[in-house]
Amino acid sequence: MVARAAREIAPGMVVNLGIGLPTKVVDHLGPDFPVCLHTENGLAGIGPTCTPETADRNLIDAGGAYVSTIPGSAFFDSSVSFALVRSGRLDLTMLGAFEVSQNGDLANWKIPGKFSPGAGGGIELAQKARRVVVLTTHTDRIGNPKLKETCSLPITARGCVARIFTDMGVIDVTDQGFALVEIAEGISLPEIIDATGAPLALPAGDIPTF
Amino acid sequence: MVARAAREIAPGMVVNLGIGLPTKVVDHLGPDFPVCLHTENGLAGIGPTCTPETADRNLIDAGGAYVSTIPGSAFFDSSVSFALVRSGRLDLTMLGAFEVSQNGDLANWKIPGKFSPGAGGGIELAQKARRVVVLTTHTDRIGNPKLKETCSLPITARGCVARIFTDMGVIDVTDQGFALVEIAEGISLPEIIDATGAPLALPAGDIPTF
Amino acid sequence: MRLPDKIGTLEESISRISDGATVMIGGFGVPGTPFTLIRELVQQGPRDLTIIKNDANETDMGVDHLLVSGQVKRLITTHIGLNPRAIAMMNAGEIEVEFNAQGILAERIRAGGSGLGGILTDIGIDTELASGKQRVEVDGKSFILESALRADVALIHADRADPFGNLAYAATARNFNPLMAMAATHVIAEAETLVPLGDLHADDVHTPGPFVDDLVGLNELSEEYAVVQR
Amino acid sequence: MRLPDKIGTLEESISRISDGATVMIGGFGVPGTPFTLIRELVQQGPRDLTIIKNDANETDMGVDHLLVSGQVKRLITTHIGLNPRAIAMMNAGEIEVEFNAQGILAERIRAGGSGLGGILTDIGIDTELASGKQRVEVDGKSFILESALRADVALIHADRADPFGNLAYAATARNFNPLMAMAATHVIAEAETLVPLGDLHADDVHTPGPFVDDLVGLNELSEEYAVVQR
Repeated sequence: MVARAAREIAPGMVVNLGIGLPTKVVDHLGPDFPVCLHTENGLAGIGPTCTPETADRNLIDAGGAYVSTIPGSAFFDSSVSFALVRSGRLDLTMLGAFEVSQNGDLANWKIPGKFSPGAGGGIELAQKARRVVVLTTHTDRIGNPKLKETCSLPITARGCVARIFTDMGVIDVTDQGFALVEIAEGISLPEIIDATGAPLALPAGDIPTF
Repeated sequence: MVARAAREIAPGMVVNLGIGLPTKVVDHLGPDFPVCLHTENGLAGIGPTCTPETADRNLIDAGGAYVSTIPGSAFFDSSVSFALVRSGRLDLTMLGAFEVSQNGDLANWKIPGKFSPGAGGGIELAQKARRVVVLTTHTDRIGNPKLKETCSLPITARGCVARIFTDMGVIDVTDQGFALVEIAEGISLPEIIDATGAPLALPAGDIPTF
Repeated sequence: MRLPDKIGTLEESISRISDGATVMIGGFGVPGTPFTLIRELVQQGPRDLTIIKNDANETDMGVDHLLVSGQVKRLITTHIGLNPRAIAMMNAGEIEVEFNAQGILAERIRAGGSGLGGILTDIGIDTELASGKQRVEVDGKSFILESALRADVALIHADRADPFGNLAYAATARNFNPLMAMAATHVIAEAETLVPLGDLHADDVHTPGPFVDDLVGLNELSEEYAVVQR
Repeated sequence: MRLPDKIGTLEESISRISDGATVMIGGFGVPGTPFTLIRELVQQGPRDLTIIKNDANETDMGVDHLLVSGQVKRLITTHIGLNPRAIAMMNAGEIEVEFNAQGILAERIRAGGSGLGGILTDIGIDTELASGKQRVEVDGKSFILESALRADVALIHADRADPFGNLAYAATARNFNPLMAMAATHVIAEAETLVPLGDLHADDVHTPGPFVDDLVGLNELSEEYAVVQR
């Protein structure tokens, strides 16, 4: 799933990979792949993650991981960092999700009464990146679908999600709702349809696997 | 008049001297006088003016004069430069004037049909410097008063002027209108009263000269 | 002419903060958090503070000390997920917490520091963060009016500073510091290194000296500044 | 991973500007004005342009060439007092001129570059610059709503640039350049010196590379860039 998601990144893009995922997705890009990774705490051009020994105490990503620079990296303040996001300079963001609705609404910042640490930079990433893709398990811990007709949790941004990568498949959000693009090896069509909380359109012909 | 105006600058101030006047006022400050001169095109800490031979082609003040830096000077963009002005960090500005009204309105940017090059940074300086003083001739070229009951020209900012330095005297703008503070050597009281287009309150006792 | 000198003492600088004050504190996580200034603020103990900071740091670090000491009435922030105490105190009603989208907190502070009356944005317009906020129509499109934020005092952490208060930040320790350094009536900066006037190149200054009121040099860096071991 | 390369040619970069385009041009007087990009814009000749620039340069320099060639329909600016041709064309109705307070022009551009819907200010509220503009009340105080400005293309002059488009400006040649470099759909920067990736220190970059689309190195500087002899 992470390897498949990495193929979403086209050469030349500016990408924000959300908390946790960067290192994993990045591992699937070649050393010469032209891309600029952005982190909203003020860096364009994230380099490899550091060990505690090699860490610079002043150099973290938005998730608090110690990262490094590469030739051509630039630091900037928080206003410039989000100016970049809001003005359309962020080509792609990959975010986690609690729920995604069939019209692309994303809920990933709050579970009333349980989880309300604040949205951080998540709303701006979801609302303003030119393309928003979600990486998530297909269902929650107790097996309930995360892909739903409508979100029951507070929304992060409406209609923002273009594509969802899960452990079961790759699903696009279209004007007609969820559409299966690829299916994970070992997953059957009935299984993914059953685990999806809204209608799932199927492609014509064979369904590619990943 | 310029020498007298220079005494308006207190140690530690951040000061913007408007177009043309800086070098002259600055000549009256000692080499060890602690002050920061600001120019709105993006420099705090203006140093001495340059000759064509010593000029740096990238280093001008807002009037286009080639200036220099001093130890501790800083460059910044136009948004930061005016952020400094509007947020109250500019202690003093000295501006020219076409007219000043007795309630402190300043007109110095436009003469309809004759002179309308745009206001540049003048409105923000007049409206937001913590203290605005005006340096001007007491009358215009044909002898009409520049200090008036009300301005006839388009206003730059209302009620902004605190003090006026002219070739005839130093005049404060008070809640009761113009008040003479000092008179230039060689000028008589009737002369300055006659050249002022609004009532001029006189100080109790002797009038200091400069 | 020479540029004025602003080097002061830690105690005297922080003594300007009184009960009920609004205090901006730089930093995003550890980088850029002025731990020494915060420690002194705990030491001096003014109460009922409104704290404006991106986050609430972590347990036993920075803002957490102000929470322990009960000095915080209200916290204006973006994310407090790494401080369980902050979340518990919020849930127990012991502190008020106002959440902002991160870039909008940055813009509100920048607006305050730029003498603006507010900004218009559509960020969060689908969320509860927009509730109760004034709407303004521009060319038929609806925006949220976000007010400008200013503080009585800003506490800033810089990497290098000269005596006039020109500041330079290191790496991602920049974050909210240059914005807050513009947005307070009184700006206090701690600097890891004080350098002579002229040592910071005029092109490389991040916060120009006119914004800074008090400057405190750090003789040594406490454990809080170090790499966090997880 | 490596950072993408954006070095292009002068001709191809400017060919993106079509009739009727809105073009931001950096510079305050001579410093920071991209004279080479402007020359090419005159060469290629698109018409009915809306130009956004602090000033109109001086006779025979920069924007003045665009006025001579009749390519300018509208000029959004702060002060054109050093260009008699601009004033004459304005008075003759040959170009429309919109004046802004200088810092407000900067903020409107910055707002466009920051994805904001507009800003609230009281600057110019006593002047004709405020006439016709929407008023917004905040806490009982009246502000002018100033709209955000964006452009199709921004023409930027940098001192140094690396291939990714990280830019650094020299002295007062910074002025509007970093703001405009954020506020256009397509950003073209000319640089006096192209340096290898990594030569600009990450802390000292003024415009981060993600904002820049096309980069043009200057082999030599024409007379226009030199100290003006008065």
